[in-house]
Amino acid sequence: MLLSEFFTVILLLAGAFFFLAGTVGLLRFPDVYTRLHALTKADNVGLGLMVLGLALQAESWAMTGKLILIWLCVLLSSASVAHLIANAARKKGIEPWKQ
Amino acid sequence: MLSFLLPQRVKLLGLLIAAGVVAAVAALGWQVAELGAQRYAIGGWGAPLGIDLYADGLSLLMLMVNAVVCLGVSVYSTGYFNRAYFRRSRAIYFWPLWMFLWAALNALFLSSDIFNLYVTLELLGLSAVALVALAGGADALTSAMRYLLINLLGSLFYLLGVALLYHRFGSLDITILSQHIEPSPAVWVAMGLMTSGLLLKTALFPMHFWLPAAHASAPAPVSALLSALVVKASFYIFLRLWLEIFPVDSSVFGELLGVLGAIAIFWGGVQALRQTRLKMLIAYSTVAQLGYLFLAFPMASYFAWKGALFILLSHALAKTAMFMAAGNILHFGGHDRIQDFDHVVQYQPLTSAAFALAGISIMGLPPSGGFIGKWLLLEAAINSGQWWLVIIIIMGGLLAAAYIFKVIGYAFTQSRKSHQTRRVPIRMEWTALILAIAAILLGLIAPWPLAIMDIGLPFSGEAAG
Amino acid sequence: MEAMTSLPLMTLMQLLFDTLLGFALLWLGWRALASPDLFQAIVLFIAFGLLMAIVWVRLDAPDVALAEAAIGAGLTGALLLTTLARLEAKNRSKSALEKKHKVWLMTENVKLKTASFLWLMVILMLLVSGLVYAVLTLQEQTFELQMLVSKNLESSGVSNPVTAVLLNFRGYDTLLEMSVLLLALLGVWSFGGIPKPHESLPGPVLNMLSRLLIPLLIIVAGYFLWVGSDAPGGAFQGGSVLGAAGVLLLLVGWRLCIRFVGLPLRIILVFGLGVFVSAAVVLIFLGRQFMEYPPSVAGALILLIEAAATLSIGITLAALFLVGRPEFRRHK
Amino acid sequence: MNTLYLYTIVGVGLFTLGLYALLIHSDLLRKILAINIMGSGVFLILVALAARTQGAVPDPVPHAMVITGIVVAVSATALALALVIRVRTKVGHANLPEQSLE
Repeated sequence: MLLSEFFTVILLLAGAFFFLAGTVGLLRFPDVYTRLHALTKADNVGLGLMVLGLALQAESWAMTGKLILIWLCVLLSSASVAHLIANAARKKGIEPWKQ
Repeated sequence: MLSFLLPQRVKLLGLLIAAGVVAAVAALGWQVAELGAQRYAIGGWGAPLGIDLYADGLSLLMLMVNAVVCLGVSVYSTGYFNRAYFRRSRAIYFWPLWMFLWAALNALFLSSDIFNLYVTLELLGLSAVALVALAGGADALTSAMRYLLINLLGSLFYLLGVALLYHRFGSLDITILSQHIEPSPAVWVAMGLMTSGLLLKTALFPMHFWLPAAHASAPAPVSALLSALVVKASFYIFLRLWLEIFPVDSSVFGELLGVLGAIAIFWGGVQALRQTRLKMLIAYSTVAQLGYLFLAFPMASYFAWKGALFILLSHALAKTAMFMAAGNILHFGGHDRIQDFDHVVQYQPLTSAAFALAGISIMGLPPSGGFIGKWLLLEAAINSGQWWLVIIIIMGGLLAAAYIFKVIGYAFTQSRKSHQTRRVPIRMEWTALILAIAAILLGLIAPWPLAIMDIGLPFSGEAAG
Repeated sequence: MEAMTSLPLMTLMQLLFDTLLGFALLWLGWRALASPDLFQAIVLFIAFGLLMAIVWVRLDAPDVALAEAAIGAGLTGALLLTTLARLEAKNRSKSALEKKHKVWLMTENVKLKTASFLWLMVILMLLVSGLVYAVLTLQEQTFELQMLVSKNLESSGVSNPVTAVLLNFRGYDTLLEMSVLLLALLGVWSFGGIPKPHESLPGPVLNMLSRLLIPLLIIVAGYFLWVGSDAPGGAFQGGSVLGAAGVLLLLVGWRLCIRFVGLPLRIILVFGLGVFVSAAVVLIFLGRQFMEYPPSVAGALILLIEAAATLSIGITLAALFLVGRPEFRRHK
Repeated sequence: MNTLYLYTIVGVGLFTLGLYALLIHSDLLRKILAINIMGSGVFLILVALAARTQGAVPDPVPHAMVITGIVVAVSATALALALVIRVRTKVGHANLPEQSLE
């Protein structure tokens, strides 16, 4: 097995782990703010790791560029959407969870 | 022929285009009459790959009656949508929507590709719905909504059938399909699906529930068109599929259609008799008349098909005239309650004449077009010894006579009540009358359309009948 | 999938994945239709659409996947949500009726009588079994048509077979389809004035986002258009991305200058259809059939038509989102 | 069983599900959702059957048909939604008076 393949597998698995963690957080956390937190942060990292892993296998620089572009787009949109949802929730008067 | 889709909003343009289309249809008619059935490969690819247009006697007749009716409706609408009670903001949408509807009908009658037919069906359905909703009242909107859902449902059933047929035979062209077709479960299911979808749109008896409301609440020229042609469009597709693609020896199924048609004649007739509003009466009469079309299926003979088609044609003309007359009366008196139809004859002799003449054709009295159609059907029924059909045809005629005389009777009754009335533009009255006369004339020139039907005859296989 | 039997593990995994996906699809469809809250139902429906897009990829239909993701899930979802917002805005304005409307917005299962419910079930079961039977007994089709497509691909001017079918072989369908789109807009406009949704001012983040995204979306639309001739993509995908950009603009509160609302907008709207039809008609005068593109210029011609179509589709979709004709807005 | 038939059957399931929901709900938005899901079912059947060819590129014609279908569906949906809003403004509620389809 080539070294690059090995790294790809490791990175993909790590990415998948973050996705899993994000999903568990989405399901288990008590309120909308914490859920958003879990989902966006963990998934962004997960996707980043996956992109990195796939980039190692990419045939050309253009491919790598596209992959990174995808990641940047997702970062941008997930950050904005998280903000929008949180803002809407706050306007609706949903109190952050405290304990 | 499709290039008139641009939404220019000028009435004059609408009329010009209408005239242009009529000329085009006439030219095509000449071509078909001289040279036999025509086939035109769009894009030059030919049938299995590209889409073919196909014109034979059947589609030509449909196109011609389409052209006549649409020209009439166009002229009528120049008057109708001028009225003050139609907000201008609405009226300007009538023309482009109307052109789309017409284009969809033309495209539908010409297409020989089952998926292309699906797209034209959608085009037709959506424009028809938008036109119904143009009336703007609560009734109109609700029935437009229901009409839309029904349309979409019917189209999806049809599309599923198309999917199965395509994957079985790898082609979408009707002619090619008809050469390859052979009974198999997939074909039967596809046939069932397409049939139910199309019959839903054609409003055969148990599935007619949406029709009266939609047709009665639309603006008059739109109701005219819906009753005259839009329901016939899905019937046309159904006929094409039935005659050309599906195994025709399925006699049980044909019997079933015939029985449904018979019930439709009775149910529609009785309901029409019970209505107190003129437009509802006419709409139920459409349900009944559609029933006749399906009487041909159990007989499946040469004369029966011709009779059904002839009824289709004359009904298209007569029903347009009737709805226009109803629109005139509605406009004149501000209501369409049948009981208050006094003085109509005095003030609107042309409209009343139109209604009466159209009624003659609907009832099937000689020498009208309706008479010829019914006569052919009767002859076919007697030939095949199916006496129950004979009885039904005669009973249907009596029922039609009853509801039409009900209207005419009220129209002749004098009463001293004074009404608020408005003047009706003379061209609206004349178009109604001319179309009604055309329905009668259709009976006098019967041999000619019957000859056209023979061109590229799709039902020649059963010509023995 | 027999080709993969050499890799049993792979096949098994794929089978597992497909089964999961299939069941997820059914489950989401069911939830979207049965969920008591309409908002939730719509969100589930959007998720359903995205899942569909994955299924399309699994079925080797990337073109369809793009169309589904952009139009099926994205735009339909946006349309549904804005409709819901408008319906609810209506509610708020009639506070007296609010309770009543709340009920209407909830699921309202028509209480069917047991008998008719049973009938319905029987009919549906018949339908399902008939369909399944039909599908399972479906013989392998002959592949003549597919062969024909690949044989004629060269003279069609593009190398993506789906684009070739859409714009050349069966271009007439596409022409009619664009008419359907235009017709829908016309119909929507003809309904006249429509209640405004409850509009909130876009925050700085949304503003920022739109500023970043809109140029990007326009580039993406152009990219789809360009690659459509030999890779998945094309006018409809590009157009819907453009439409998405338009929707975003509308969300941010951007409105067309009155100057452009009248004739210029209409001209853009019919532009795509117009180019399509005129290209087809001009060819008649050049002695060819309606829509018969000469192979030498077919590629360029298709690109031209697609470009025009993309623009029109994008604007039409955005206009559909706005619901109601733009001119009516300024009277309010 | 072949996975492609699996998707076809899922398509059948979606179609029926949509039909059931269309008949049983009276809320118009739901009816529209149901129609869309029915449509997805049909498209799925169309494409899944097209992928039956092993190994080779699947038949592009159904793909084109489905893209056409999706665009038609979105047009119809847009029209329907606008109509729903109109019905609501005019009639006061967004469902159809009860009707039986049997």
